[in-house]
Amino acid sequence: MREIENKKLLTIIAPGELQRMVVEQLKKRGIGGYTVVAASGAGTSGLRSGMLVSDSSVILYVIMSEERLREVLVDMDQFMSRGYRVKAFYQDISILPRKEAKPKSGEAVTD
Amino acid sequence: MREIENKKLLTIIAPGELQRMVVEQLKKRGIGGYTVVAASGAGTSGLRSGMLVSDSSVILYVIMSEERLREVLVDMDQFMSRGYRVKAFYQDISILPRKEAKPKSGEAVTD
Amino acid sequence: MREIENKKLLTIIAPGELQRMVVEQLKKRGIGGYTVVAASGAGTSGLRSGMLVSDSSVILYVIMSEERLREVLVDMDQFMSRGYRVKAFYQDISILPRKEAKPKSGEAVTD
Amino acid sequence: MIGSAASNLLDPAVLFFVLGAGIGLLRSNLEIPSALARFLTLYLLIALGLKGGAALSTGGLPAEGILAIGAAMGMATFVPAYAFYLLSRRIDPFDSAAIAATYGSVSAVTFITAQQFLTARDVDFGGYMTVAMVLMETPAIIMAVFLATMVRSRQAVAKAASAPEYDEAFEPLSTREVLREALTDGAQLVLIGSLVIGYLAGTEGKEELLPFTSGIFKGMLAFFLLEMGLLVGRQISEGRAKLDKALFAFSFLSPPVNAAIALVLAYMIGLQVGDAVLLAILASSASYIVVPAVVRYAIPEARPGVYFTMALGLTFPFNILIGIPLYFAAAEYVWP
Amino acid sequence: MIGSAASNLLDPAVLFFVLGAGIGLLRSNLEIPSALARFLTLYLLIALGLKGGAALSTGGLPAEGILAIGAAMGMATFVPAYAFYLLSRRIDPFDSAAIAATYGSVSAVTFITAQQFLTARDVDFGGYMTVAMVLMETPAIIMAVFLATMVRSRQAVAKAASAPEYDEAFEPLSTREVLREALTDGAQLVLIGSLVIGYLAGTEGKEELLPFTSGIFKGMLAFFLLEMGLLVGRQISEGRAKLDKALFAFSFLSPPVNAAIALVLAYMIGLQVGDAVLLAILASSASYIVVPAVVRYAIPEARPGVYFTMALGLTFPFNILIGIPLYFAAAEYVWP
Amino acid sequence: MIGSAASNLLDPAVLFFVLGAGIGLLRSNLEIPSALARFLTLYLLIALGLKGGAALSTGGLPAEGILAIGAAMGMATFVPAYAFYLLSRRIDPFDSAAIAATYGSVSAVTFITAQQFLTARDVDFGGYMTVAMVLMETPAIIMAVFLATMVRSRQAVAKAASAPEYDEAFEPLSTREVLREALTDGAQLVLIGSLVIGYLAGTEGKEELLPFTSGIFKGMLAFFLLEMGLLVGRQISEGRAKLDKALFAFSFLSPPVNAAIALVLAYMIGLQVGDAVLLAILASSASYIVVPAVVRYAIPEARPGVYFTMALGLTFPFNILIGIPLYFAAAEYVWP
Ligand SMILES: Nc1ncnc2c1ncn2[C@@H]1O[C@H](COP(=O)(O)O)[C@@H](O)[C@H]1O
Ligand SMILES: Nc1ncnc2c1ncn2[C@@H]1O[C@H](COP(=O)(O)O)[C@@H](O)[C@H]1O
Ligand SMILES: Nc1ncnc2c1ncn2[C@@H]1O[C@H](COP(=O)(O)O)[C@@H](O)[C@H]1O
Ligand code: NA
Ligand code: NA
Ligand code: NA
Repeated sequence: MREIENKKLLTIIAPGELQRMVVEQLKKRGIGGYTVVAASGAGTSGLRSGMLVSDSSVILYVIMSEERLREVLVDMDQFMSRGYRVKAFYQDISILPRKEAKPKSGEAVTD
Repeated sequence: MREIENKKLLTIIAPGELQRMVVEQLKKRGIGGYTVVAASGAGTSGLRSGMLVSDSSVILYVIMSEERLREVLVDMDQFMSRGYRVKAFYQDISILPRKEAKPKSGEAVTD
Repeated sequence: MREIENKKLLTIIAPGELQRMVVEQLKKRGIGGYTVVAASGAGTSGLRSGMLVSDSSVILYVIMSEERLREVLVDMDQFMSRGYRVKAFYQDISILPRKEAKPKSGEAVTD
Repeated sequence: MIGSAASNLLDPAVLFFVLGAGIGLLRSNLEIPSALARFLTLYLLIALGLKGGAALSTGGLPAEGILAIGAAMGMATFVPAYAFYLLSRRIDPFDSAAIAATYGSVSAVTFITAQQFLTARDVDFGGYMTVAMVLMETPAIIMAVFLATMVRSRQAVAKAASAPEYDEAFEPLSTREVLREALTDGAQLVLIGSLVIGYLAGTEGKEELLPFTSGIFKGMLAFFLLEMGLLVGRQISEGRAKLDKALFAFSFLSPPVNAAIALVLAYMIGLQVGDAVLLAILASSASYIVVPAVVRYAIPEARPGVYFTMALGLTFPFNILIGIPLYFAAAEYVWP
Repeated sequence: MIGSAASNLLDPAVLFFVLGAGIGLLRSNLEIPSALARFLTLYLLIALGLKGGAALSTGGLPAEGILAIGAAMGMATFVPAYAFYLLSRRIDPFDSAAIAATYGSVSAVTFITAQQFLTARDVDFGGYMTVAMVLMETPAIIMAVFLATMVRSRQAVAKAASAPEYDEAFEPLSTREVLREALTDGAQLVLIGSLVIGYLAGTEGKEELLPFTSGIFKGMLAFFLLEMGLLVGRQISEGRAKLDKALFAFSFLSPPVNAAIALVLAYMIGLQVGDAVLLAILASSASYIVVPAVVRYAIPEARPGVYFTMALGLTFPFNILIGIPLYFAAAEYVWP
Repeated sequence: MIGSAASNLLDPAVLFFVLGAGIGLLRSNLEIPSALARFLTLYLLIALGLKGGAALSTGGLPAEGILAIGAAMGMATFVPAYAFYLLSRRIDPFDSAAIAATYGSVSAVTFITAQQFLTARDVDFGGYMTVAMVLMETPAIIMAVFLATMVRSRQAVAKAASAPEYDEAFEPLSTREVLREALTDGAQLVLIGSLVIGYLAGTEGKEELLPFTSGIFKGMLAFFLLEMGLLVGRQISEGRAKLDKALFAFSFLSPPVNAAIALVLAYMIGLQVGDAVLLAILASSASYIVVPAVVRYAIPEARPGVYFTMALGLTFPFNILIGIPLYFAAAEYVWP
């Protein structure tokens, strides 16, 4: 078996309407891979049932290196100080590294 | 950027029918913020497809301080000894603290 | 309250079509318990909107002991070297142990 | 009777149930999103309620209807009582209480399928049968909760003697909490509400709703039965919850027994044949939506792998495939 | 008027709204999957658009229609202006800007319910009213964004004086970004697209779609109102967002005031009674889908717990239950 | 032909596809819940199967139908063979095998849209064409798997020579496992099952289902095409998977070539014009639901970013917008 790598898992809880904004910000940092899950919940701004677009939440998971994490955290901090109601936290994870990419024609490469 | 805080992330896997019970218990401990995701799965009690209300699972995520966690764990332990089939586990997380709340009229404050 | 146990949480991000394959592999390792969440996302193979079966992702969460984890990681590594596009990573968790099973007739026992 | 059973098996909705079960048994990776099944459940409850309410508002509540409702309530009390009595001698008493509630209550989808069966054969039935159905849920749950409370206090006494420290953790729910749960169950409230709306809404309102409640109804039912078949097929092929033989027997024997009792009762109180068949279905079907949802909360000690599997995996297909035509044939044989 | 209100309350769709609110207030654990509500939202927008487009393609755009659209646009500019002026003296200016946008814009579901109300009473209205509805969204949002930008630069000046380091973090969105968001909002595009398709599609295409857009429409609306009722009931029973009294008053008073202004305007420009009632509904309703979605992005400083709660939790039920029959009664009283 | 293409573009379902694509290209944040798209997929498969089965049960399977099915199976074998032969000289052989399977198989939604196109023009076609469609899936997949196995063993030999330790990890799926996956694919089983049910169900059963399978069908198709358009638009605007030029060419050229071959074949064996057009659609369309789902499992070495994008992002819109009217015009020109 190949060696396990240490990475960071960043979790962002955001209103559904802000998903696009967050994803585009990630892209600016060169991060094209992420996983999204639809969620509901509650917080200081009340219930978020997920039933209306204007009332929905998502959880975004982004696996990345520590260096990139630092940049993205600064972005998220900026978002929060502008007033956006996102939550961002991270953890250490141990991950099976991706298969060594054999370069092929026809597909772009992301993080 | 602001300083990162250390918190606990409690994850509770519960039958959908018990979500209300868990959330009300959290409220008793002064915790009003949580995030819920619909899930399916399997375990000793068989498949849980999520297709019927009587057959559904949810994952609840609750970010909190270590002190609160202790209380909530006692509650979950109680639930389990009464027979409720919940799973509860926690992890350390590093989180961007919430924006300092400038108190405004019109909105309540939760955890 | 009962003592907290230390376990591993394995997270597998996989195309929806491969869920059955992964679950059957887990079963071969004696693991019958898992939790699944529907997801969408993006990566090197493009957007995965979740809108078509052929375009869907799932996140599988599996709680297990360190010994079992080692076996399952080997399996996942195998899958990846065959070309399957799964992501697998793990973390430490602290969990409330399951209620001591009082053996009853009528229900099978899983991990 | 054979003709009736065969033609039931050629009903598209029933065929879709068989298809779903086949797909589940083949362990196909067909994934039906849970939101869809929930949608169809709500749809069926709404349509059932609206139709029942509309029938009530035109047909009223004749003496026959009151008798039918009374008989239904009787069955909803008698079935859990005898089920618990029989089962608790053999299996875990909490499981017994949960099964008692499940079989004392009803399966709305079985009821709907039986209504379709009767309609296809031009057999009439009253809107009050839907009221009977609604009213059967609560007594069954309340009985089960009282049974569980009884078991719990017995066990607490036994435990306090042997292991006094365990006692503390043991704070069962108050009856008030359980009743709140039972009475505020979502599916139940939607059904009752739709019944009332169907009763209140003017003729015009009803007609506007027809394409939704009647036009596409059969198709939606077929779709839902496909999903339920899939669920049943998966449960069986998974075969995790290895049931006790006594429970197997109960799943297949109690339905015809309960149906027979219901038919005798119906005959004695003079119901028409359609109502009698529906009463038999109410008595013989087991709840796999509302009751398990409430019981999981109210009797956590019972194992859903047992009562849910019996109701959905065994009794439900039995009634859909065999029970409905069987009880109908029996009724047709007896009724003048 | 009382008769009209009572018969509105017996409309099944409205009754389902009441049912949902009741279930929500009872804190039932009824869980309606979010995918279902999104499905119904899209369905209603598509059906609304197709019908409006079809009506336009047959009825054309008479002078009356252009006047109606002009009046609607006027209301969409005037309402946010006066709302902001009044509110910002009392509450947070960002919240004020967000509320201004919300009330300047419209609620498509209220509009649809009002159309059903009129149709049930055989009152005619023009397809251009749907165009008017569509066009009201954007001016309200743009006004609100300009108001917020104004507030922001004022605050930035104030802050720069007191806490110069905070300034940096403060990079509001460019107007271009906000406009992109407002103009590419999904719900809005689906509605506009359906309107155009309804206009373009041949008669045959329209007829083939009828069972989908008209047949099951009332049922789907009833289903959606059940969900919205549930959401409202939960919001109220949750009672988290304790609103300022001024905001309470605004939620219940601004609708009839705006409706009254709209009716006067409609009378002056000579609209027929159906169009007048719809204009009143457009003026008095508040957006809880499109505008909050855009505002959350464009005015992040405002609190959704305030503007979303007001629009959905207070003004929406007010209009569904009281507003529609009230404005209709008023119009019937005045119109010849 | 131009008239036909224009009127195709005015079909509401096609217009909704264009709308969806536009919304996707604008990068709107419209979020269509995945459960909804899955629901619509299942609905369309069920309705397609039921209709095909019903047509079969009345029309039977004439000699013509058997010929059509034979021709379809021929195309499903020939297309993957030549596609692999051409492609594997230029691009990765696993990708080639996957593309071969994709294009050898069919797109049910393209087929349905073509049926609607024909029905709108009163052109008849046989229920056996649905059987032909169902039967085309498997040969294409089996061929592709054999091709991939061939490539794999070739590569294994090469690798074993250069890096013997890598070999171990290399345990491809057994043919049995792959066949199980291909034959138990959920979408495929639902379609086949519905076909059988449509065939078996009595006339009464069929009529009861009509509002569901036919009434709202066009609307549901339009809704689904809106979603597919959105998906296509997003894929294009995302532009992640930068395809090789050869693959671009293949996506747009193979459909008309395959359609032409199919039309010639249809003419030779004497099919009526409607069946001929459908055969052309079957030959020219590429699977983006069933085959990619199976291939992801069976040929993991191939990149979904390539074959899925080609089938859904390029060939599907080509056929919906241009292919259907083009093949129809060609057939009308040739057929007497
Ligand atoms: N303590 C918490 N734990 C987990 N999720 C939370 C917590 N507080 C808030 N959230 C999530 O963040 C969203 C927005 O929170 P808020 O901005 O406080 O309204 C909520 O809808 C929840 O999904
Ligand atoms: N080992 C496990 N890892 C992750 N989730 C589990 C595990 N075991 C059980 N679960 C989840 O907990 C639910 C209830 O489990 P059980 O009480 O064992 O039937 C299952 O439906 C799963 O969602
Ligand atoms: N950096 C990442 N962080 C989180 N999830 C990812 C990441 N990269 C890929 N994924 C997930 O893995 C799936 C497959 O990735 P890929 O094989 O790169 O196309 C994506 O659709 C995402 O759901
Ligand atoms: Na019963
Ligand atoms: Na307004
Ligand atoms: Na093809």
